[in-house]
Amino acid sequence: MDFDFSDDQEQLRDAVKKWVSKAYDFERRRNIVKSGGFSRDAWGEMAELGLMGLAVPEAHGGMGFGPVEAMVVMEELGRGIVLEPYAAVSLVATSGLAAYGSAEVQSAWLPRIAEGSALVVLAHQEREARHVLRHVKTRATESKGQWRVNGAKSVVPVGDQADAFLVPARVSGADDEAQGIALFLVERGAAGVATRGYALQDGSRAAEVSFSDSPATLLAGPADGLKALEAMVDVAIAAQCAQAVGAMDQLFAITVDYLNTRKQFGVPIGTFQALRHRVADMKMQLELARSMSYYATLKLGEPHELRRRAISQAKVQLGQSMRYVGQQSIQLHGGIGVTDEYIAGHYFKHLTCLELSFGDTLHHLGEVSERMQDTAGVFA
Amino acid sequence: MDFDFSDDQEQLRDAVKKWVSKAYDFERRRNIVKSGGFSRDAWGEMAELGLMGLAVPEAHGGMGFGPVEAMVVMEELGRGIVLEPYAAVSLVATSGLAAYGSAEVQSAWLPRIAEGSALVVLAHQEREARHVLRHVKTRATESKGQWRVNGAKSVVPVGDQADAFLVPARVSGADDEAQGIALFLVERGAAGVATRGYALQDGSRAAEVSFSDSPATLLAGPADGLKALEAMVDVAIAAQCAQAVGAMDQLFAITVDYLNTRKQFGVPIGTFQALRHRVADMKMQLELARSMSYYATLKLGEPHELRRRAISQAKVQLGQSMRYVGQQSIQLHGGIGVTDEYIAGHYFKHLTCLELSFGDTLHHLGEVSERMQDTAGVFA
Amino acid sequence: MDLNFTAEELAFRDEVRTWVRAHLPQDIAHKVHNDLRLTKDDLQRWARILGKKGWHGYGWPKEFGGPGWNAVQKHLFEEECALAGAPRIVPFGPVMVAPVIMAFGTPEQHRRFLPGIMSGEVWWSQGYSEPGSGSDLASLKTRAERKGDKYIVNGQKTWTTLGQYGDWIFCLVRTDTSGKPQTGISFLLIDMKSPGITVRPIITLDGEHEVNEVFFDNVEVPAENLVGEENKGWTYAKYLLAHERTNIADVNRAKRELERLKRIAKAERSGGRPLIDDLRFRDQIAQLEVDIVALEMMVLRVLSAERGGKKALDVAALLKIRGSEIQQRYTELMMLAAGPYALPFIYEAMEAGWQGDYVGAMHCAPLASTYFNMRKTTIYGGSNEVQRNIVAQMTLGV
Amino acid sequence: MDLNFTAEELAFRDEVRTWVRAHLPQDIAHKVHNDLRLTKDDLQRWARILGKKGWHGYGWPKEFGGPGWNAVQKHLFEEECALAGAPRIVPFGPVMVAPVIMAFGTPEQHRRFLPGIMSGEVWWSQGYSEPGSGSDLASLKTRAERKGDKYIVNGQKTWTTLGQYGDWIFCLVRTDTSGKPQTGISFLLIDMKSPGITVRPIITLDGEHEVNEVFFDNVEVPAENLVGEENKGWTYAKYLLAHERTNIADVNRAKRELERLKRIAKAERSGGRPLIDDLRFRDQIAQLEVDIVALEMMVLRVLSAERGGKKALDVAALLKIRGSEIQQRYTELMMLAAGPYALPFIYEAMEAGWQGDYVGAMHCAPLASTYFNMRKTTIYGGSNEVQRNIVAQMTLGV
Repeated sequence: MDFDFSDDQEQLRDAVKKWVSKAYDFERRRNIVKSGGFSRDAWGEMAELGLMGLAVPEAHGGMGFGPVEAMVVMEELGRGIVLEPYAAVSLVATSGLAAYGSAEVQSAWLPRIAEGSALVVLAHQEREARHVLRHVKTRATESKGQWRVNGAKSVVPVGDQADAFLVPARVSGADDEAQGIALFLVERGAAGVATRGYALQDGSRAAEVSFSDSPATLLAGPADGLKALEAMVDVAIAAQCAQAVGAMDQLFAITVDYLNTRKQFGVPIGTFQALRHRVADMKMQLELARSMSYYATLKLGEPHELRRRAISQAKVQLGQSMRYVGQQSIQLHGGIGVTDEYIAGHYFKHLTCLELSFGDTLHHLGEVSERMQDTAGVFA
Repeated sequence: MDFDFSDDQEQLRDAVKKWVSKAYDFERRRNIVKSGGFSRDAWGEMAELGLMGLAVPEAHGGMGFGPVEAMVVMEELGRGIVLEPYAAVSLVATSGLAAYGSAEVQSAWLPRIAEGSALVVLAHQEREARHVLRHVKTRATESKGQWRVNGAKSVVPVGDQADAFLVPARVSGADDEAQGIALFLVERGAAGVATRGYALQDGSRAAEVSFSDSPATLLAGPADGLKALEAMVDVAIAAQCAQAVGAMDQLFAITVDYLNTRKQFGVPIGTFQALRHRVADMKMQLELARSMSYYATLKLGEPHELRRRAISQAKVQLGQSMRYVGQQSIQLHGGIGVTDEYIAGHYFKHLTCLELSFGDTLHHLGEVSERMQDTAGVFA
Repeated sequence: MDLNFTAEELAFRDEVRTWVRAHLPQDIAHKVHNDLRLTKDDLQRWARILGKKGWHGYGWPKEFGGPGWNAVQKHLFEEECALAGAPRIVPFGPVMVAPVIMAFGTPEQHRRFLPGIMSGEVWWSQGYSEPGSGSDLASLKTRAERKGDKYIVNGQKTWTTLGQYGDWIFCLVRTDTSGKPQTGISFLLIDMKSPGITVRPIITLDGEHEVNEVFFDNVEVPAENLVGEENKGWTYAKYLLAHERTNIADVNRAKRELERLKRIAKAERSGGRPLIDDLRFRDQIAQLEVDIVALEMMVLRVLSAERGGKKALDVAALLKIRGSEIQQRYTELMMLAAGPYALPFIYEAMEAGWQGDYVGAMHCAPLASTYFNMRKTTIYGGSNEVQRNIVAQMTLGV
Repeated sequence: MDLNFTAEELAFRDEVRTWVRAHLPQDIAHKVHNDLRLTKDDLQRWARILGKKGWHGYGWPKEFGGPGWNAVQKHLFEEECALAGAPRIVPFGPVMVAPVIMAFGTPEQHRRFLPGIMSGEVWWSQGYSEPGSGSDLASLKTRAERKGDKYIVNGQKTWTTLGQYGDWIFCLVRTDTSGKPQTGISFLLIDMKSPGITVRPIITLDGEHEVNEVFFDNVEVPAENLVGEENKGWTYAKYLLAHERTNIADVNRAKRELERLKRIAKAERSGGRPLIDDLRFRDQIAQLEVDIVALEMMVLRVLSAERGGKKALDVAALLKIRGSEIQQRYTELMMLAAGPYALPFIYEAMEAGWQGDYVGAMHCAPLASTYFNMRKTTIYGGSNEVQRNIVAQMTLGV
């Protein structure tokens, strides 16, 4: 049992932190938001830092690092509320490709991801599913050795600019059956693919994506499709947890600083006990969140059922922490907290987006409830 | 719409308040607890005040007052955390007898209740029911025009000293079927009735009561039995709400007084802002509770479904308020709050008992959830 | 004690209901029911319709041209407007400055200002807060120096809601710095077209332009625009605060929005089934429903006491706290109901009649923005922390 | 980073587990697992068994006869004890006074006091709190006047847990009133059989005798029983507070009690069906489970840092707050699980082997009493309000 970061991990953290603080300040971020929410330039800079290949196997030009390194990077990107979909491409889609892609598929995509020249993202959200992953209406059929996909996916990260999508689609069964879901790769340029891009609440980029008889490459068959999807979602949630910890850490620091600076009734408002206790409660939520972010990351390698339960436990804590720290940061700032020109609100909006993604708090509490064992605890 | 009390109601309140503060002080209460939790003397004094016949129809020697007068009395009894089962006998059982008793049954019991010489109580709690009223395992069978009851009921107020019980028992159907429940009157002295008395957590008196082929008088048949039970339970909950408001009101006053008196670090602890905000939150819970207690009382006359929903809404608020005000009063007192010799803890225990009786907060939230309408509000 | 309204009250309600439903423009109601963006024109159209009926100043006594309603009637009017989907009456004129002018203004000021407020023609703004003063309002610094028959005003106000539309602004200004902060404040009515006034937008975190900074650079204000006595403005401001008691809880809007929440939860699906049938989410709505009923009961208690002319219950601070918490909660639950479909931010999708493709559904478009916007409710109008201070003060007596 | 224990740690755990399960008397474990009343004999029997093995002072370094375990090993020992159903080690001797004696006592004091603590023979009590001093511990008034080679002690201590069994008591006493409150305090070891000491029970709201008042009336204490220097007692008290870092969260007991909660929720029935299958109640357990895992992760982070000799994470106050809240929550949920069957108060039913008829079931009997009793956890050991002050102070830096 050891919660120290290695020297290499600390160096990685420093490199990302330095880039964020030097190259990704509030002003640049604001400009990226204005120009659509995704910057190829910033993406290129992150690639130059070597981040894109972090989780790509060495055989494909990456570094083959594990979840802890991913967590370190995500914390720092979260600290800077970086808009670019690093987790979506370099952790989530990469994990899916590496686990389920054929040698051919891997060679075609992983090196390009590692060098930052390809954007591949998971496209799974469906309109009537909400947070239920097995609810897949999108259908795939095979004819003459060619799979084709029909359906629509929502809120796909950089969906109007991605090169390819990983698409869960149903080959058999009713819409909400666990069986019968397969995983496909569909290129954006393929026939019948249409996208409609927009900004998200935190300023990042997403799109609606629809498929009409679009040719697709099978990655995981109906026996594995749901598991593949769940595994990718768990990678995404663990990454989100770390991202949220970074964002909360920074927002909390901003808030503490404000409390020590802002004066009312002739004294810094940080001297008022009611606000001080709020600070203590925020610190509590932050440290509980950090603890559960570690937990999520360190449990990613567990067997399916244990991993799913641990990830849901983590998302419950993170969801509660994000909401509390976010809301209270705004409250403690007072008026300036609700303005667009001040930075705190942007952290708050980002944290809200994270809470709503990949299953909200109540959803994951339900997952924990359903997976309850007689024993409990980290090692249960 | 009018929330004023009439002069008569104010006089009634004053009379009860005077008796409680003069005749039912902490010392006497402690002695009643020591001697088993029920005082015939105190009961007699309350009867002398005319309280026992409050809800008994005038034809049977009572005053035929309504829910508002009952609420007024319950608030004041709650303020003094009076142990005697006033609501159980004079409101709950009386309402059942008045609504479902034959002329004969009414003449036999109501005048005696009104004069304070008979204790009749509802005996409905069953071991596997928890808060589900329709779960009735106790069975009743008729033979040669005589009903006989078999089964066991728990936590019956003054069960070892009552003269008679109102007993829901099943004449047909499965244990948790809504149909097939009838309501009976069984005298404690009847054959096959056994009781085992004990104290409750707040010092009041209760008992386990069992029936073995005990002769019983039918009050409400299987078409009405569950409704009769529900109506009595709703009377009980409304009374409890008022009782809780009285108790909270007094406990809050005690706590505020303590905060203004107790010094730490050279100043009254009531000067610390974090505690002051707690006081504000307690005041909030108290006023919300008072509002919903009025609501419960004023909705008692509504049609069945509307009444049940309103009562559940009230119990949710009261349950939450009781827990918060009770727990925080102890917390704000610090060490002395957890001692037996100080009065605050006794209010806390009483409030805890009220919360657990006739369905706890979560149960009633479920009831509200199940009875949800498209609209909402007091008049919805 | 009686929970029901009297026959007269019910008749009054029916009258109001009939009139409101007949006169509220449907395009405006559509926007309100769907939380779409309201324009200045929307707000002013409704104000003028009310003004024509003599109801824009619905809280006014008859002597000033108001309907002279009692507390319960005012509540019923507010409720009917809210449930019908009327926009909130912009309070700065009819609800805030008018009662101060009535109570402390001269007959000349009555004649000059009240008709324009009642008719909805003249748009008023509020100039209280300053950058340095938040909860500590009395620390305000905007100066007004008396020069002959004029005041020369210099300084800055902020958080001026809808000030971009303002014709007039009522301001607390400092006319004396010698004594305690509260004692040197005056209440001034200022024409916003005066030279030297600059209004600068503040964009809030939902991307909307709702509040403003207002700068005063040697603005000349005729001395006749002073309300009451010089240096007594703090008293008038407190009077204004005390005037609005129950509507602060906004329980009528909460009831309307709870209905909307239920509509959304029926329309949204989770795993293919209506979200409202998901026990976990449904229970959240049930809890909110209880909270709203309890709040409404608290409001009704206050109304009953006020109508009876009895000493009003001192629960205004509690109503502010609870009302704002409930506002935040229902916007939060609506956002959570839509889940991922609350994430897209499409500015135009919050306009009525937008012809684009919604992500998810039209009802999803404004949810997150409103959630973000509503964070203000526990901050403005005296933050909930200040309100808790007030409750504690009243309760503890020190 | 690695969540798993090392092979050595796992081997250590197995060794401890085997030993504990072999040596913990089953009648004691039965009481602990069912929350029945523990006697002095129960506590002392277990203390002596541990003492014989050299584990009663399980946190002690080897030089003082302890096992010399690191932070993780101590945690594993605590966990194995808790899960096996061992009573908590009464901390006043081995956990609280012993480290102070080790750090600041004389070699003579080491020889005289430590063996009796390790063996479990000598029962220690704590004399810190006084009626007037609660959160403001430094305001204590019990005086100790030096007269020749003795101190004469006069005053009163309170909340002395299990002081009715005490052989010795360590006290903070005032030896100087001239300076700041903190500077005139000394740390004194007092034989409770000394003339002039009276122990008076305080009955808590659950009807139990767990705490006491201790009166000192001209009690003579040999000067050699002073630990460290006169007037430096505050420093030693703070050392003691800082010494106990993670066990304060009591997460191991929480894990055991969560299991008990689940057992109770399986046994209790709602409408004839197991309560644990009631989604609403089950979700409450699920939330608690998440809270316990998060607390455990926080504890493990601290342990890892401590074992690594790195600067410990400064989260002791957070662990106290969260640990006590969780303790209260699981006792609350257990009580709620039993519902009406938690209402009867039958004092004898909390004795092991009671032959009476339980109301409901044996597991129902102690639930409300424990719920009431646990209100203390957010009050004692520095109330949670004081802990929040500490966290804020550390965070805000002022």
